[in-house]
This record gives sequence, C-alpha cells and structure tokens, in this order.
Amino acid sequence: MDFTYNDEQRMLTDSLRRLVSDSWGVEQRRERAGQSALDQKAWQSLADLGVAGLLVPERYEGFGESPATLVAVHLELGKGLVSEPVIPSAVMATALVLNSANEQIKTECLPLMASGSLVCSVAYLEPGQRNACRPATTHAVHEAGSYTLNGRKKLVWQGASAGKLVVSAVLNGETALFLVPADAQGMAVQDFPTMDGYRCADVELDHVVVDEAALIAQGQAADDALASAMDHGVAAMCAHAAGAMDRLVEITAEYLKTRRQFGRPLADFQVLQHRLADMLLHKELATSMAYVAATALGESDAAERRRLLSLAKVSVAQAGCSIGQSAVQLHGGIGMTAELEVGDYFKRLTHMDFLLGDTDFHLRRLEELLEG
Amino acid sequence: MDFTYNDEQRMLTDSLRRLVSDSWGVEQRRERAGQSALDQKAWQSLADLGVAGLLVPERYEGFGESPATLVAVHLELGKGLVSEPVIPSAVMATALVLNSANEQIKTECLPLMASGSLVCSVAYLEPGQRNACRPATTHAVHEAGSYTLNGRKKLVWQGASAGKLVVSAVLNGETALFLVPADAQGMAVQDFPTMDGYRCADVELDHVVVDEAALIAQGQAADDALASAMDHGVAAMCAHAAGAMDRLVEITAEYLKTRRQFGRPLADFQVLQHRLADMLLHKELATSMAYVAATALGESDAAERRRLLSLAKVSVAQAGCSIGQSAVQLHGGIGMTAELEVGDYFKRLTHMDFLLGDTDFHLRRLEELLEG
Amino acid sequence: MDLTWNAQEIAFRHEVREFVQAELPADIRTKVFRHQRLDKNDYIRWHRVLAAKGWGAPNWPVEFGGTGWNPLQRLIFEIECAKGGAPRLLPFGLGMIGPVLMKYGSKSLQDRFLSRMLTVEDWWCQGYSEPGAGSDLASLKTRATRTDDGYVVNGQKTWTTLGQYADWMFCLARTDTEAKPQRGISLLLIDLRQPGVTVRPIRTLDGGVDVNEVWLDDVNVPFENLVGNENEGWTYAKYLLGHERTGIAGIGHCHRELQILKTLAAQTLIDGEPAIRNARLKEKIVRIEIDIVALEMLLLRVAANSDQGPGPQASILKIRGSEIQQDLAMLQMEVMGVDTWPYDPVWMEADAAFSGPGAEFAAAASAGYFDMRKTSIYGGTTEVQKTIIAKMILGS
Amino acid sequence: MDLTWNAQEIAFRHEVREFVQAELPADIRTKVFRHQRLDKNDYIRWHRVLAAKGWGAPNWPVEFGGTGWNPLQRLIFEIECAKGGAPRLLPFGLGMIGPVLMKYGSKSLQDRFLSRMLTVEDWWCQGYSEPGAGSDLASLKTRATRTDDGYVVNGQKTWTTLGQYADWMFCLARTDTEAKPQRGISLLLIDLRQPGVTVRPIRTLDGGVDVNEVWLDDVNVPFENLVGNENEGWTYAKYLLGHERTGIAGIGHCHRELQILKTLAAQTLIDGEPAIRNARLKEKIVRIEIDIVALEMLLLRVAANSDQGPGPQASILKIRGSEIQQDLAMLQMEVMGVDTWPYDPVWMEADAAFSGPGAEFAAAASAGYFDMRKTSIYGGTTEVQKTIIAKMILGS
Repeated sequence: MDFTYNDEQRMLTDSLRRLVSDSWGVEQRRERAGQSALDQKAWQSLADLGVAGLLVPERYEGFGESPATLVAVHLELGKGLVSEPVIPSAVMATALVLNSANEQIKTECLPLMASGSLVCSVAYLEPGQRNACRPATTHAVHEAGSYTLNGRKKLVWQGASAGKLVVSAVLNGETALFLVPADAQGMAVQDFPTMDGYRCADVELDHVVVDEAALIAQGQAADDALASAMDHGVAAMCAHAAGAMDRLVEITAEYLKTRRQFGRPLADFQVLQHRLADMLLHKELATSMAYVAATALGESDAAERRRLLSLAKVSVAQAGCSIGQSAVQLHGGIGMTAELEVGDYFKRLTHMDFLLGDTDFHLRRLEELLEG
Repeated sequence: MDFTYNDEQRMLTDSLRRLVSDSWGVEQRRERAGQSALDQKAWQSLADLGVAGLLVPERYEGFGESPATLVAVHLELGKGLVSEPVIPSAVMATALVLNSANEQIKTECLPLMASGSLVCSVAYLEPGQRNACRPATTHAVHEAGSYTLNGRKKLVWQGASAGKLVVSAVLNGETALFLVPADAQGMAVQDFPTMDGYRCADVELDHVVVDEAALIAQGQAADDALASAMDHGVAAMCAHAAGAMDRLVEITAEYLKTRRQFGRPLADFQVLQHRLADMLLHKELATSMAYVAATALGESDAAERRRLLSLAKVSVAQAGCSIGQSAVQLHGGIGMTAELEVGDYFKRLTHMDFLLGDTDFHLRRLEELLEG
Repeated sequence: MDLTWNAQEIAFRHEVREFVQAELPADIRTKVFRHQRLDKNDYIRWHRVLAAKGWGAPNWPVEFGGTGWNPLQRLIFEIECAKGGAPRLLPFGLGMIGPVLMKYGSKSLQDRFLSRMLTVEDWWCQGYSEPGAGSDLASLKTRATRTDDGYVVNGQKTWTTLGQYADWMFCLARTDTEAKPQRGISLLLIDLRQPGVTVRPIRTLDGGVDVNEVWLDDVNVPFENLVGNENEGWTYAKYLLGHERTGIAGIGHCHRELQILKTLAAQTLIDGEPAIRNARLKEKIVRIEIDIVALEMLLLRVAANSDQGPGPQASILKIRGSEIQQDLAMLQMEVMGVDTWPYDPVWMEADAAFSGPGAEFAAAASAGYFDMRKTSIYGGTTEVQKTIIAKMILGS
Repeated sequence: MDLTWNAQEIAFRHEVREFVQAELPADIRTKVFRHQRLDKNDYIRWHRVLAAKGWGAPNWPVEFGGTGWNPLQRLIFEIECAKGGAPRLLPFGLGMIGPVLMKYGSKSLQDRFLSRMLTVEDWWCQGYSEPGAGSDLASLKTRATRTDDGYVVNGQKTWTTLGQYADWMFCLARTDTEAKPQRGISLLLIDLRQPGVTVRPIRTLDGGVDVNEVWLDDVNVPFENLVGNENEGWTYAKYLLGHERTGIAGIGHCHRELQILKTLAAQTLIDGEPAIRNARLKEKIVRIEIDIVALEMLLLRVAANSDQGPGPQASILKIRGSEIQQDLAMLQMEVMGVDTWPYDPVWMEADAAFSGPGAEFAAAASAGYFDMRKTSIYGGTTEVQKTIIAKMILGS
C-alpha cells in the first residue's frame, strides 16, 4: 500500500490539471456540451496527454497503466467536469474490447482509441431497461458470413461522438457484442443533451449488417466483457465524482469567505462552517471510496470485486448528493442560477447516481452477497 | 376541529401538572422504579384525579372521556415520565375489557379499575415473539366449567403491579382472553427492572385454573379486543412520548442558557441553537402525530385507523430517538451521567420504539396498505 | 378540544373538490400534473374562474371582496385545489401587497387596486430582494429620491418571481439614506410599464426562467403610490412577510405531488417490475406520507390558533414544508431513474413538439428535483428559520 | 501509488491474527464478544501476553521497548486484535503520557516509568478534564502551589476513565495564576496512592461506572515528577492530544462490532424469521459496511501520509469513527428489539449469576447503545471537530 504519486503520475496529473484549467472553463465546457458533435481539438488534447490510452496495454500502443493511475486521472477530469467521452470510450469500451478474444479488433481499434482518432461507446441499455446490462430485444442473426442486427438501444453515453459503437444483442439466446460503425447502413443515432452536461443518444438498428469479424465476444465471454466495462466505468466514475466534489468544496469555501451578509462574511456563521465541514468529510470519504473502487479492479475474485465496486458506487453517489445539495444551499439563491457553475457540479453529481446502475441496484447486489 | 382545551380538560391537566411536579421529581420517580411493588399512594393520587377511569364509561363509574382528553392527560404524564401502570391498566386493559361481551367482568372490574383499587396488565407476548399479538404457545383447555391455562408470557408491562392479568391463550385454535388473578394457583410472576424506568414481568402459567366467567372474549372478538388494547396503547404512548420530548427540550434549552464554555453561554453557539431548533421541530411534529393517533381512535374504518396509528407510532419513535440523542449531545459529558435526568428521558424515548410494535412492524403494516 | 371534522367542514371540502373537478380547465390540469410550465394566461384563467364563483380571494375579509373564510376553510380550500390540479394562487396581490394595502394603504389605493387583484387585472410582483441582500433586507440599496411630483427610483431588484409578466411591483426603496439601516425605507407601488424598467430573466439550474432581475433606472413614482408613511416601509414589509403563516408550508403542493409520486410508482417498471413493489421505495413513500400527515396536523393546530401571535411553528412549517417538497421531487426522480438523464428545457413547454426520449414524466422529474432546491432558500432560508426558532426558545 | 497489499503486509496480518487466536485467554474473548464488563486484571493479562511476545508497545520506537512498526502495521495490528476479541490497549500509558515522556520527559522519568507501561506495572489515568471545562482546557482550575519539596495540588478532575484502578495520574494543573489562561499550566505526575486523593465513580446512562471524579486535596508532588518545564504544560498537552491520529477512529472496534452484528442478525429470529432476512436490516448492514470500508481506506491514506502534519482528516476520522460505533450499537439494539427492554446493570458483570430474561446479548445490546453516545462527546465533541475542520478550510 502506497498512496504517494510516483513521478509519472505526478507529471501526468500536473499536465492534466493545467490543461483542464486552461480549456475546461465554464464557458468552454458549456459550449461544447451544447454541441452534438465531438470537439476534436479538445478530445485530441486529452488523448495527447495519454488519457485515451491509459488502459490500453503497450503492445496496442497504449500506456497499460494501473487502476491507481486511472483514479488519479479521473480525479483531475472530475475537477473540471470534463464531458468528453473518456469514460465511455477510453474506459468502458476499452476495457470491454480488451476482454475480447478477437485479436483483429484489438489490433485495429485499440491503437486508434489510444491515439484519440477513434471514439467508441457501449450501447447496452434498451427501452424498458434501467440497470440490466444484458440485451433483451436487440437481436443478431448469423447468416452467410455476416450478422444482421435489429433493435433499439437507449441512453448511449456520448453516442453521437462515437465512430464505432459496441452493441449488445441476443444471438442464439446468448449475449453477443458487436463493433458497429456509427454510420453503418441501417443505423439511426438520435442525439440528446443531458441534464448534467453530457450528451447521450438513442440508437435504432434496422437490419444493420456487419461482418463476421465484428463479433467481439459471445456467451459468457460477452457477459464478462460487458461486466468488465461496467466495473471499469464505475471505478472511473467514482474518481470523476470525487474530483468534482473536491472542486465544489473549494468553490463553496471560497464563496463563504467572500460573500457578506448581516455585516459579516458567511464564513463567520458557525452553522455554515459546520455544513462546509460536512462537505469536506463526505468528499474525503468519497475519495477514499474511489481508491477502494480502484483496488477492486485488481481483485481476482469476482464476487469481492463487485462487492467493493458496489460499496463504492453507493457511497460516492450518496456523498455527491449530499455535497451538491449543501453547495447550493450554502450559496443561497445565486446557487440556484445558471450564472455560477455550482449547478453544473450539482447536476453532474446527482445524475451519477443513475448511471451504471443506480443505488437500488447496487444495494441489491450487496444485499444478495450479504445473505451469501 | 378544535384544539383548545375545554374547561374540564384545562382543570384536569392543570391539576395533573401540579401533582406530577410535586410527586414525580427525579428522586421520587427513580425510587419507585427501583421497587417491584406498586406505590399505592402515588397510584391513588393519579386515580383520584381521574386518570385511571378516563376511558371507563360513566355507567361503569368512570369518566368516558374522548380520545382528545386521553392525549391531553398522557402529554402531562409523559412530561414527568410517570411510570405507574397507567398505559397497561387504565388504557390497554381498560380498552380490552370494554370490548368484552362479558358483562359480569365489566361490571366487576371496570369500577375498581377506574377508582384505582384494581390494576391490570395485558400478558400477550410469548418467548420468541416480538410484535405478534396472537398467542402461540400458551394454551387454554375447557373442561368441567373451568379453563386450564398453560404457557409463558414475557415482558408484561408492570406485570408485578397488577392484581389481575389479561392473559391471551390459544383455545380450540382461536385466540381467547382470560382475566386471571395474579395470585392464582400456578401463576409465577418474575419481576424485572427495565432500561427506561418501568418494570416488566415474565409470567409462567402452570395449570392455572380459572372459572368460566373469566373468559373475556374468544375468536374474532378476542383478536379485536387485543387490537383495541394495542391501538389505545399506541395512542397513549405517542402522547406520553410527546410530553417527554416537550420536557426534554425545555431541560436542554435551560442547560444551554446556563452552561458556559469558551467564555460564553452555550446558547450563543449557532450550531447548538440550530440543533435545539431541530429538537423543537421534532417535538412539535411528534405532538401533532399524537393528535393524529387520537383522531385514529375515533375512526370507524379499521384499515384507516391502523394506518394513522402506525404513521403516528413510527413518526413519534423517530422523533424521540432524534431528540434523545440531541439532548445528550447538547449536554456533553454530563448528559451521559445518571446525575441529570436527561438520560431518563432519553431512555424512555428510545425504548418506546420497541413497545407495542417496533418501527419495522409498523412500517410493514403501512407498506402492506400502500400496495392495497 | 375536538379532533374530528364537523359536518360543515366536511361539506365544504366536498364543495371545493367538486367545484375544482367541474371548473378547472382540463388543459391546465394536465399541465400541472405533468409539471409543464404554465403560461401567464393559465394563471389568469383560473383566477377568473374562482372570482366568478366568489372565491377570488380566499384569505380576504368579505368587505374587500374576499370569502371571509376561517383558517381551517382556507386550508381545506388550498389542499383540494392543489389535489385537483389547479395552479397555485398568485401570492403577490392576494397574499402580499393586498393585505398590506388593507391595513396600511389609503382608501384611494385600496379602491384603485384591491378589486382588480381578484381577477388579476394587474399582475403584481415583489420588489424586496436585491443582489447582495438575500435574507438581509436591512442592507437594501435601491433609492427613491423625492422630486416635486413624486419619487425617482434607481436600483436593482432580483429573485422577482414571474416578474416577466408583471404590470406592477411593490417595492422597498430607501428614502432616507442618513437613517439607521432599517429606518428610512419606504414601500412604493411602481408601474412597470414605463421607460427605465428592464426585466432580465435569470436562468435557473433546470433551465427555467421563473425568476428575474429588474433594473429601475430613473423610474417615476407619484406620491399617491406611496403606501402608508414615508420611511416606515420596514413595518409594512414585516407585516407582509409575517402575514401568511400557513401557506408557506405548501401542504397542497405536497398532497398533489404525493399523488403523482404514487401514480408514477404504480406505472413505472424497473427492469420489468412495478416500482411500487420495490421495498426501498415503499418505505420511502410511507415515510413521506408520515411527514405530510404530521405537517398537516401541525398546520391545523397553527391555523386553529391563529389568534395567537406567530410562534416558532411558522418557521417549523416553512422548514418542513420545504424539506417535504424536496423529498417528493427527489423520490419522483428516483422512480424515473436513469430515464431522467436526457433533458432539454424546451421539453418542459406544454406545446413542445417533442418531449424527450424518456417516459412521459421523466424529464420533468429530474428538473423538478433541481428546481425544488429553492424551497429551502427563498422566503427565509432554513438556516434563518432555525435561528428564529432558537431565539424564540432561548429568548436571546 | 500502489493500492495493493504487499506480501510483507499480508504475512504480518496473518501473524497477528494467528497470535491473537492462540494467545488471547478464552474467558477474555468471551467477555469481549458478549459486551460484558472487563475487570482490571483482564486488561493486565492481555498486556502482559503482548509484552511477552515483544508487542507490548505497538506505537513506540524500538529504543523504548516498542515494536517500531509503521502506521500501516499498527493499523493491521489494531484491527486483527479487535476482530479476535482482544480488549483495547490501555491508552493512558502507551498512547498518552508515554509518548510525552519520550519527547519532553527527563531521562530519569523515562527510566522510571516507560518500561513499566508495557506490562502495566503502573495503571495510569488522565487528569485533564475538570467540571466546567469539558472541551475547553484553557479554563482549568486545579492549582499546584510550590513548596520547598515540590508542589501541593488542589482541585478536582473528572471523566477519568478507569480511574478507579489507577496508581498514577498525569495531571494538568495551574502553576501560575497570573499568566494568560493557556500559560501557567504544568504537567505533573501524581501518585494516587496517597492521602488526599478521593476517587468517586460517576454512574452513566447504562448504569456503568467506567468514568470517575478525582478530588485532589493537598496532594504532594515532588519536583522530580514535573514533566518538562514548569508552566509549559499546554505544549505537552497539545502534543499528547494530537499524537494519536488514527486510533481515535476505533476501526478495530467497528470491525468487531460489525461481526457481532452479523452474528446476531443471523441467530436472532424476529417473529419466527431470521433478522438477517429483514429487508430494512439488510440495507442498514450493507450501509454500515460501506461506512467501515470508507473509514478504513481513509485511515490507510492518513496513516501512509503520517509524515504530514495533522490535517482535517484526523477530525474526520474522529467524527466518522464515533458515528459508526454509535450506528453499530443502534443496529445491535434494533436486532434484539423489545427483548432489550428489561435491564439491570448487574447483568453486565461476567460472573453475574443471572443475566436477565432475554436472549444472550439482549441486555448488553441496549446498554451498548446508550454507552456509545459518549463517543461523539469525549476526545473533542463532534461539534468541536467540525469547527476545527472548518477553520482549516476557511483559514479563519
């Protein structure tokens, strides 16, 4: 156990912090979130620092970094509410593809993903689903050297930014995963803004035909690959959220020191001091749970890995909710407006509860483990 | 709807307040709680004010007062943490017997109970039971003009003070209720102190033979009578708890005004002010719920009556827990000692959660009603 | 003490319920239940329906055209209207400046304005808060300078709810800059339809624009529009803020949102199962029912004792009402879950051609959660209310 | 950054675990798991078992007979001992006055006292708090008056944990009454086995007598028992209180109580069904597991960075540790439910002939709940800790 950043981690996080502070100011960030299309320059600047290739092993031209580095990086991204598709592409899709036995896909895609020239996202949720990550109504049929996909996927994270989508489908009663170009014939991608400054897409697949080589995995291997994507996504998101909390506590403390009421700075009021202290407390515990999530990724026992990740997810979501509410309350009316960025953090921290399995889902997993 | 005490209610509560403040000081109260036997003088002083006969109709020489008066009286009793068997005898046993079709029992017992010369308690819980109020292992057998009872009852509220016990037993597969003299042959009553300054008893019935006339009710009527005892008990207990909260808030406010730390009275610290404000808030809501419980007693629809009573019980228990914890915390170390009476209130308010159905039980009832 | 409803009270409840069912326009009801934005005309239509029935001012005495109802009746009315899907009554005229004019205004001001409030001939807004003075009214900076014909007002007001529709503002302005902070403030009625008035919407977290900033730049106010005496506005302001003691709890809103929550929970499937069968959600709904029942009983107690001065109960009602409204919004969001993620403020407009990808209520559920955070801030923050309570107990 | 346990750390954990399993006397383990009262000798026996193994002072450097362990090892040791059912180490010598003597005490004081602490030859107690000065040490009133041979001490101390067994007290006393409140205080070592010392137990909520009042009435302290310099006791006191940064979280206690909770929940039937199948209880247990995992990771982070000065984390650990211990006690009480109602303090004695009418753990479960309320009060209340945190963030 060692919590000190090594030299590489220190350099990486320092560079990232500078980049984010230069290019993820509130106006820049909001403008990009208002667009359907990916801002290539912003994305490339992240990729250039290694963010896109962090989890990609060196043999696929990435950096093969540890889960610990993943936490360090996503803490920084969270501080700046970076909304580019790091989690869907560089974390989830990458972890998923890494689980594939299809060496061709790995050789073709991973280097492109690591360099930033290919963005992917995982299209796994279907209408009527909330936490389930198995496909139900999207079907794949195998004939004549190709697969034909039909179905609908919803809430695909930054789906409209992706050049390729990992699509889950039912194939012969089992889960199968396909890598589908976003512009394939029969694909209809409808993009929406989200409450928390991301984008998401509904995807309709109408007789989409892909090559046999597009099969990433099927059966247990596909379920495992999807689970790995979720596991990595949860860990990254916990760190992202902890980073966002860190910055939100800073912003709030600064406001309390500056703003005066009844002739004194707000920071003089003991009740507000204590609420700020509670925010810091929750932030420190959430950061700790982001570390726990990272340790989970290195855990070989699947039940224990899920247990730790679910513990982390529930805990971080709860801390985010509490810190977000407190930040707005401590700012008073002005915290309710879009003029400050307090609300941006609040909304990001709120919606993370629902992404990648909500609190009820993760508690259920934990409760099942408890009973044994 | 009218919340103003009428003249009689005002006179009754005024007298009661004086009596309690004179004779339920912390030393007097603790000394009596340390004894197995009922303090006849204290009990009679309550009965003389009408407390014992409040629910007894005038034709049985009581006062036939409304549920509203029940609340008013138990608010006062709660303020002084009165531990005499008002709830087990004057509320629960009385309500139960009133449900009986056995006119002989009513004529014999109710006047005695109203005057204070007979104390009763309801022995319904059995080893292994927690919230259930149906008998399971205590059995009654009917032969030759009498009933023979065998079994064990636990946690009989002020059981050792009671001259007669209402005992529930299984008779031909149904619930039956019997009025059993505490000193009947075969009865063994073992008395214990409780954490919150009451007494309770385990009762063993070893071939206890009672007359046929001792049957209070059987079958549905018995279940209804028991339910009525619980309903009335819950309402009285909610008021008692709200009264205790009222006094505990007063005690705590007084302490904050008096005690100095860091050169200022504690009352100057905003965080403590707000915690006191929270206590008041919970107290006011709990008092409101005590009123709700009283309205429930007048509700003819059984489901709605139970719903309101369960809502009240859960809410009052939660308020009691919160107020008790806050009172100790605001007192600091001294609040942890037996020197002050803070702890007496805290313990009373804590254990009321477990009596007459705990929070889990009442929430379940409410959840079942929700699903319809 | 009698804890049962008497026959008259029961009959009145039925009368209101049936009236709302019969007379509330269906399109308004739908908007309210779907949490869509109401437009100016929606409010006015409903007010006029009530006025036609003689119920235009439930909290006013009969002599001014009010119903003369007692507090319990007003509470019953509020709950039944809200449950039936009616918009809330605009508080600016009926609940705020109206009662002030009745108590402190000249006969001519009363004649000029009061009866028009019942039918919303004038849309009123509030001019209390200023940037830099949230809960702290004493530090306000807007100045009214005396001229020959009246006052010239300069300053900036903020948090002006629905100010974008307003014709008139009741405005606190400093008329004596030498006096102590709480002295030297006057209450003026300002016609907003004149040059020098600029209204700028403030976009809130959920993308809504219910509140506004209002700039007053050499705005004219004739002497006749001064309420009461010059420099005594502080007294009127306190009366205005302290006047309504039970409405602040939002009990009607709570009842309606609970209904909506239950409907959502019954209709929404979570991975194939109705949300209402979820054990955690069931407990949360039960617990919020507890909170609402307790709040309502406390309201009844306060309303019944309205002859007593305002005690800590008014602050308790404000605190709890806010919390319950927030919790209800949070639960609605939880029921809809991840489907609340996609969101565009235009989906909240009733006539939006497109209402988002989720279920009918999904987008609004999350927007409602963010919007409701305001309830513990406006009208005296929860922190301010707790300080008030503590002062009352501790006498400090 | 490396978030995995290395081989050495894993091996060490096993070593401790096996040692505790093998060497902790079974009767002590039973008492601990049943929450019965430990007597003086129970503590001493366990300390001597550890001392014999060379583990008598886990937090001391090797030169003073300690283990020289790093903070992570100490944490592992604490957790494994607690989980195995060992009593907590007496903090008064090892954690409090011991380190102060090492840093500020004369060689002769070190030689006289330190090695005896490992085997509890002297039972130490704390003489900091006074009636009327809880979290506010600066206002202490006990006076030490200089005479020819030393000091004569007069005053009253309170909250003296396990003081009924104590041979020695380290005591803050005022040696200069003219100086500012925080100046003029000295740290004295007082032999309690002399006339003028009166120890009176303070009965707490649960009927226990773990804390005491100690009266010092013309008690003699030779000059050689002054620690460091006269009038500089405040510095030593702060060092003493700030020395232990991670032990205050009670993580070992939390782990053990969680185990007990799970056992209770599995064994206890609620109306015929095992408590562990209760949906509400399951969620509560899961949530407290979350809290414990988070607390432990925060502890690891703080322990690993122990070269940095104490930050707000120390206060966070104290606050959360207290809350979790309280929640665990509450859950144990909830599991036992109404069976915790009957209670007599004598049932908590291990050799009590009669242990009450309920299940094995019932009486202790409710007593534990009340007793644990102290954790958010002693050692700096939660309120004091939050103020410390806020000051660090706000720099005020």
